[in-house]
Amino acid sequence: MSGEHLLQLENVSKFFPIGGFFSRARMTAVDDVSFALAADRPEIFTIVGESGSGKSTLAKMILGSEAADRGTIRFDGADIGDISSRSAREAFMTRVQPVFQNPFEAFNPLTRIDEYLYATAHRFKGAKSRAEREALADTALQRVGLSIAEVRGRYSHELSGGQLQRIAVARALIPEPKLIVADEPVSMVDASLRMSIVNLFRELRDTLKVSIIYITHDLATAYYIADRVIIMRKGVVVESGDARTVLDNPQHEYSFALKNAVLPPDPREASTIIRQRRQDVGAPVAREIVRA
Amino acid sequence: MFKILRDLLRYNKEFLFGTILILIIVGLIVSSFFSPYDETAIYVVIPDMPPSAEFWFGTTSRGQDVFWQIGASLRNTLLFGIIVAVVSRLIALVVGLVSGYIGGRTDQIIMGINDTLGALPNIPILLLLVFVLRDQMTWSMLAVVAALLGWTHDSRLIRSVALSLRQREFTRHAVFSGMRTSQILVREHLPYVMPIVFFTTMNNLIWAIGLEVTLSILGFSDINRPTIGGMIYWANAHSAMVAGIWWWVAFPMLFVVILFLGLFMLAMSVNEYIDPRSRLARMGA
Amino acid sequence: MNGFLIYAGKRFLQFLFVVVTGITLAFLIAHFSPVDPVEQTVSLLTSFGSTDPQSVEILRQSLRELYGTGGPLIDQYFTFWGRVLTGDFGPSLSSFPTPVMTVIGRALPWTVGLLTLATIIAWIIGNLLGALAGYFRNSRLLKLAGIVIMALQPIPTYIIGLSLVILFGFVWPILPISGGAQVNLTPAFNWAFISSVIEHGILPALTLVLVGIGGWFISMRSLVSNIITDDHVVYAELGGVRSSSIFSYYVARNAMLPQVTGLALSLGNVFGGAVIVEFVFNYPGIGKLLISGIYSGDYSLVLGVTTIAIIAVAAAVFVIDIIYPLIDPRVKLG
Amino acid sequence: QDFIAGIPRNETLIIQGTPQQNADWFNVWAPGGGGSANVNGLQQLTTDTFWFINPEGGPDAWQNALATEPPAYNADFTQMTVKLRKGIYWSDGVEFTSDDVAYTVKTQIDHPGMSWSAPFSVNVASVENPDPQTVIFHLKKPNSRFHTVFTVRWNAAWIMPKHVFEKAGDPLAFKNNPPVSLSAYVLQSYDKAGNWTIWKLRDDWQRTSIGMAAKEPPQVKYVVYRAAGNPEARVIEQRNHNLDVINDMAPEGMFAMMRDSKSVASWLKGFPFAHPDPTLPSVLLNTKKPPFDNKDVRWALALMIDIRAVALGSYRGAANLAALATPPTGSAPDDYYAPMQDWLTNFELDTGSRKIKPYDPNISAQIATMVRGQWGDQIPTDPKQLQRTFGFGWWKQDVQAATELLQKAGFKKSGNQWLKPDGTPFTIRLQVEGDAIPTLARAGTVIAQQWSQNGIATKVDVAGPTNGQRLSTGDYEAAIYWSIETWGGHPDLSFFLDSYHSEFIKPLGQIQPPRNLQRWQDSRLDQIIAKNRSIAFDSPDVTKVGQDFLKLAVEEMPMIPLMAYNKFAPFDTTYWTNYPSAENPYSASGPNWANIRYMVTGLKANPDAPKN
Amino acid sequence: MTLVENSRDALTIDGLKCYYVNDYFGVRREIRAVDDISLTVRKNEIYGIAGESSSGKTSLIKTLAGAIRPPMRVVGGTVNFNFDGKPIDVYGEPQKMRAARWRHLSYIMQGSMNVLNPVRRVKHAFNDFASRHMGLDQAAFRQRVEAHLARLHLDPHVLEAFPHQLSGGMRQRLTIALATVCEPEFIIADEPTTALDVLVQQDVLALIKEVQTRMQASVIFVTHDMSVHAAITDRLAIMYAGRLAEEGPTQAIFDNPQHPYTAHLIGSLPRIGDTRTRKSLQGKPPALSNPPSGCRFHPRCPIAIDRCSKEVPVMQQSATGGRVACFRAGEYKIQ
Ligand SMILES: Nc1ncnc2c1ncn2[C@@H]1O[C@H](COP(=O)(O)OP(=O)(O)OP(=O)(O)O)[C@@H](O)[C@H]1O
Ligand SMILES: Nc1ncnc2c1ncn2[C@@H]1O[C@H](COP(=O)(O)OP(=O)(O)OP(=O)(O)O)[C@@H](O)[C@H]1O
Ligand SMILES: [Mg+2]
Ligand SMILES: [Mg+2]
Ligand code: NI
Repeated sequence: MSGEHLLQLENVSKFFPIGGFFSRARMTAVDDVSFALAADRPEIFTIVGESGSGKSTLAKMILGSEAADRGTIRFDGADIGDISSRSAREAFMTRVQPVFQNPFEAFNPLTRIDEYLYATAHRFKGAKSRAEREALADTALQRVGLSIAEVRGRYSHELSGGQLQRIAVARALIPEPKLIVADEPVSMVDASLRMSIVNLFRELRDTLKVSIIYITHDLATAYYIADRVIIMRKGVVVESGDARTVLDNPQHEYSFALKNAVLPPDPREASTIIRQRRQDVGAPVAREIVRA
Repeated sequence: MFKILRDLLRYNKEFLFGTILILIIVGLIVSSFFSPYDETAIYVVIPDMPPSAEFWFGTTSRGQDVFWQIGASLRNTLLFGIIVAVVSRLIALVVGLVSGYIGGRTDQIIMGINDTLGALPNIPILLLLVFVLRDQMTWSMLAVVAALLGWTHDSRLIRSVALSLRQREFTRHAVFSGMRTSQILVREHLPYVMPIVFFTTMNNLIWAIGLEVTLSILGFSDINRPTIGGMIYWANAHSAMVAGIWWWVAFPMLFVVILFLGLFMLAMSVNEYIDPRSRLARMGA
Repeated sequence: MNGFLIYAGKRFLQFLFVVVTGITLAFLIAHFSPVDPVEQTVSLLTSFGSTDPQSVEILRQSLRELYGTGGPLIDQYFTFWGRVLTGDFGPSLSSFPTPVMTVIGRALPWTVGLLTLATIIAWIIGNLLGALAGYFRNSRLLKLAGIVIMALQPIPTYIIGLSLVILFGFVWPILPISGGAQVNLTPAFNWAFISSVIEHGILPALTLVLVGIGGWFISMRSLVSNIITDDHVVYAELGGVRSSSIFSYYVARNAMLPQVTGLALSLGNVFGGAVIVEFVFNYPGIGKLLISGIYSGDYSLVLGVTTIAIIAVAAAVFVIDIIYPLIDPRVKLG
Repeated sequence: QDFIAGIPRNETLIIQGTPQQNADWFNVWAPGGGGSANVNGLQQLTTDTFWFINPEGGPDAWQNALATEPPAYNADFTQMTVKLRKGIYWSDGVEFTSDDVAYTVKTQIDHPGMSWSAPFSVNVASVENPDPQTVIFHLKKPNSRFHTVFTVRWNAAWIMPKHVFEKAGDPLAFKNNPPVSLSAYVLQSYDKAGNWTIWKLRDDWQRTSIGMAAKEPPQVKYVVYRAAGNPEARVIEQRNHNLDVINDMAPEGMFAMMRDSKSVASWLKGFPFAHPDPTLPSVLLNTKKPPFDNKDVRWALALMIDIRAVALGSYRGAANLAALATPPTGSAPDDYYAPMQDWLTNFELDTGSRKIKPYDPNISAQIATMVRGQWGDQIPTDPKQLQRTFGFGWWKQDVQAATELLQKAGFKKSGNQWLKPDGTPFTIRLQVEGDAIPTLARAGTVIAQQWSQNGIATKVDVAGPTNGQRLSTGDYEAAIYWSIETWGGHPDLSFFLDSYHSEFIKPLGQIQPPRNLQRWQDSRLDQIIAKNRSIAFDSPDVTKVGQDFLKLAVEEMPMIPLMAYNKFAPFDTTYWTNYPSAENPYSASGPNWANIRYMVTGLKANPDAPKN
Repeated sequence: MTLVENSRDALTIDGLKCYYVNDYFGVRREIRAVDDISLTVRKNEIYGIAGESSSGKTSLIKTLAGAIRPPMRVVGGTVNFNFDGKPIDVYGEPQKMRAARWRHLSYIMQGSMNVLNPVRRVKHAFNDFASRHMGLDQAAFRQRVEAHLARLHLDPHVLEAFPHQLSGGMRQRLTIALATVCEPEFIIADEPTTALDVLVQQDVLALIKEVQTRMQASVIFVTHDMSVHAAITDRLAIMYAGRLAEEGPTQAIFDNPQHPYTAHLIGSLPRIGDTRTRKSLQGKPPALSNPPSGCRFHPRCPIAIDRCSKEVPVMQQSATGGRVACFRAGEYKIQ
């Protein structure tokens, strides 16, 4: 059964302690989430949802960098909690690659950006010589609209947010993984480039048979490329299914609200929505600000 | 490399001053190899001469030229200090980074050992070891023992930084980039603790030299070997401070101070070089 | 289960481990010392008098019995632990039969008082100046202060102490240079005694402070210069937050955390005494006691002092481990 | 703030003491005072026993204290009778009698571990006190020197207060706080932290042996023993007039004091100012370790030394040289040095290829000339005077002769390095104590340098507190230390000589009883010792026997005597005058000597002292 | 400056050039992130800036906010604010600028999840940044802050949390709250809503709009999300490779983009329900260290002519009431 799945989550939950040091209270960041990606049918699996709903936490668990408190996560049939040996871990990493949410955090400010690319090329693609590594890195960078020349020798604070995100995506491509877990990979990229990256995902899926878990707030791109979607709120999956179906016709009230909240790229419509929203929220705090 | 140096010298006043100060010390140490006198020989010049054209820094009550003595003493003391500092730094780094990065049980065991060594009071343990080992307790052995006692605090510091680095996203990113643990420790985490390494090296060097002096004052050093502590010991044995032979103590101290000011400035500027953020900040400033 | 209790329990086990191994190490090293307490007493009793070899031999035998220094190491080790657990380290061999605890008890308040105060003062000044110097990098005054501090730091304690002695004892004789309090003053809780203790403590404390500031200064300075490039500091500056607030809550406070650990450890170290300072100022402290214990082969005394010192340091580590998560919210229990 | 609270400075004498590790321990009869015992005034000011010898010599060197007359032995030295003074009282008003003496001896015999328990149990069969003023000791075997147990040079067996100890329980665990005094001072107060102890003149000071001996009432009302810190601090304290008596300091410090301060007095008025102690720093050679078992090697080492450099290096020339194995102090110059000059000058040494006369009688004069440049008039010109300050003569450095001696012993020279007969390099580790006795460490480095220059690579080893033990277990090759101390004020050499007997020599590794640290063994030596044991302490033959010993020691050179232990002890005259000096050697002056009581009671208040 | 009292302009930028100049340790690199930009922002308007990733938006904004740190350097031009009729030259009067911060001008940095002090509870940030400008007592201030947070769907208890306990979106909302709570008359926001879900985003936008309207404030709003621009900005500027490509009323730009890059950008926007494949622009964004000659867009421009590679087009009045820097303005149409 599980052999057919590339990735399988069964009743996964994650808790975090909250409150003071001595308190026993905990909050449920991810609550009983199950889904599976088929091994033979690569897909773009989108997770959308409220901010703080546990999307990143879920991603971290899939990547094995947080342990699930409950439930199991299997990759290629093996429980990822059991990956402990170095070679197993390495094998896992060649097949699963992440793109982290915050590009400013994802790169060590004291390390040159290209190091990450070279290391990946070296370790997962066996690139020995410097030239080989650069070539691999460059190919990957070209796909996201960058080149090794622009990246070489630079540090993260020297690059724009979008550049960093694109580099992160490019890096994840190098090992040619089976699964990419991309946590808001294009949040800081302009619409045009965003399309090219999203197109790239699609192309990866179609040509290289890579599955992609795509976490985003951008429902429009989700709609554009996703095969399946789950919508999360407060750690719980409130709705899941075929992306187009769900987004065209959301069933859960939250999904519905979410979809309706998407601003259209049209000033007239969009500003009306915002105006409406202002009225819904109610009159502003009717108090003059006394300035100090 | 040369360009880096040139730029450092050009843009960084501290680096320039530091270099000059260190060059003074290096010059003195190098010159000690060309000393006209055997460095251990006594009564080779007229004792108790104040600083003059002939004896720049005066002569000691033991008939030694303070200038040449300082050269040799700095060399020996620094050698001792550097061995202590380097060995203990290596241990502190490895232990701190590994313990912090790996965490869990390994961390607990390593920290247990670390804390045990850290809790042992240094001076008495050293003195007792000097007694126990006696003839085997050469200065190099002493350096090793001191190094073994001198890393615990710093490794804890490094570990605490490493612990927080472990949680950072870029560490996970590095793991998924295929960097090996050693690479992560060296390339990703080491630069972060470099400032710590720098200042703890300085502190450690100072500690080591202080230790040497303390042992000398308590009468436990090899009095045949000229060292800074040895100079103080002998000055003491001749009551130099009350007898008015101030130059016997003042000049060695002056050069110790020069040495550390130089190191301090170099450490500051190199530190900034290592951190690309402040490196750039400097340039505009 | 309460996570904190598990955490604290683990730490406590670690504390016990440190204490037990540390003391065992100290026990072994002390016992391998070639200085024989009996011989030291013998030579003390005989070195100046006419010494009849036969009598010396007899004296040696009787002292050996009296001190009970014979017996296999392992027995002594267990006896020793028995004593440690009851807080009694047996009789001092160099002050036989006065209990080690009595001897230590006399010296401890002096050292601990002096060192605690000096450590805290040095810590405050060093960190304050270091943080200021790291934050206001371009201030000339602070640069100068930095240079003075860095120039003072490598000078051996002994030389600083001696210079102070000469300066304030001779050149400008305004302060007492030796002892813990005025001669012929009985300890009492009155102003005469307290002021005398303070007066006698000034120079030793000053020495310790001068020597101690540097380390804190340099580490704080470097911690701060790391932190000021952090986003949250930059943002606070852009937010027009008062410099004083930025300095204290954004910069100093964040850099302070490792320094708190350092302070705790230094305070733990207080129980080891400050040999050189006590030596220079003839301060009636634990460091001198320890050295004389070592010299006279009085391993009961040496072990008494080291045991206290080890427990103190280990306890400091333990306490800091326990409270660290409270002061640094980022630390995870684990 | 005044330096001392509550007592008038001009009635107070402040003496350098040591920090008391166990400050409230006042029982001198048990070893409980800690490593620093005996230098807080307790034994110096409150104890008493039968006799004192003034180490400075002179006709009055023998002083009867509790006894009224010298010891009376029977013919075969198996019984000693002591007559006690009448009218002596303990400070608590109890009269001192022969009961106290008998109690002292018995108690100590009953309690091994007490300070004088051993000599009593070895010697005393029984004590008899037929009346309060008479004590008769019955000895286990003949001993012509038994009285020395009760004769103070530095200290001696002190008499215990029977009425106190009787009630005290275990005398080994008894603190004796406050101590009842048998001498002129009583405890006033002390520092629990051990930095000072204050003693006060007894109101009934006349009822003590010292009071009875005093011609005038003692003027020092209070004596403060205080730990005054390190040498620099001591100098400063004295210059601030907070320390009247300093025990010892580096020569340079002393010279600086004499140069800068008007109020300082010293033993010698001019250079070198020092007081020669009756101890004899020498190069001890471990005669049980080859090649030091070879007399030719020992002599070669002696002849490689240029004593002038040693004198300059250790004492800045202020050394009192000793070629003989007895310190040239007290009565020794008259008893031994002067009479033996001719013998020394004519002494011949066979180097294997020729005979040489190594002694140079002028060497002290040469040193005097060397330092005259700096000290000018202060250096005496009168030869007699010179001999008293710089010593008589010493061995002339003679590298050639040393070479011949080594060759005779089978050594070979390769380059500038001597090889032992077995072909290994001849190297020496020269042990010094180091910190507590810096002048000897200084001498050691000079000698090491000279030996090294002459082909014997020598390293100086600082032994610190392990010094004593390494010396006594024979764990050394050569060392600078003393194995000879004398009464100073009496020609009898038994003080150390008796212990040189071969019956006491232990194999290397085992602990050798004090004194014969070089483990010198010689049947001729045994004969000399036997001779000395058989004659009375005051017999005129004592000097004769002593000379025989000295001659033998020159021939054998088991240790290379260097000089007297010169002590630099400045006195502050701001408040007190009439300190003992070479001109007026009425008392020993060292603060740790029990004999200092004669100085304390002999001081005169300085009329010009500041009033307070 | 010749700023008239009560001018309608809240911010005037004139010929601003801001480069990253790297000449250290042997490497020389000059990145012209902001190259000769002039624009004005009026009172009571929301001025959007969009543009290609790494086109210099953040750099421009940092310059305006006076947040430049080496190696960034203002090479030429001026930036003048007009707060309450009081002109402030950002780089001429650092003192005044300092005083104006948060009272008149607040700034939301890009990557604003990292700007909170990791070891202090969130509430302290509010105290530090805002409380002294508001003259309220503690309790009232707290109440006010809580009310403000509520509008961003943040529970009051986040004030007691440490930053690391909050999700990225929560932190971002907090920074927005922080920047708006004093209701300053000028707000600069750099991608403040990237980590927010659309629901929350709406509220944030509503809030910003609300504050802006009430205070008649000016806002500069940078985002890649054109829908956001559509929703709240009054005017929109499009940047490309360190320069302004186009500027105009938002509606006009969406309806009738003049610059071919703008046209392309608008054209590539996806919509839910629309699955047509969208082509992204050919080629890659130019490297600012070595930008193309002439019009910087010309290598990728589908309608480029010879002149484009030789002459630098200047900003000119456009047909739709804005300004545009293109020789063939208005000629490119999205298919
Ligand atoms: N280390 C942690 N300690 C305590 N709580 C945490 C921790 N990490 C995350 N959380 C909490 O878990 C919840 C889920 O966080 P997560 O980062 O997964 O959200 P998200 O869905 O990725 O949100 P966003 O879209 O804003 O990034 C949040 O409420 C957050 O506060
Ligand atoms: N500190 C720096 N040193 C050198 N170059 C820098 C530095 N910061 C930014 N840059 C460069 O300046 C250019 C403009 O960057 P900026 O951050 O302004 O872009 P942006 O328009 O905000 O992009 P994004 O939308 O991706 O955030 C980029 O090419 C970037 O690499
Ligand atoms: Mg997230
Ligand atoms: Mg940006
Ligand atoms: Ni003596």
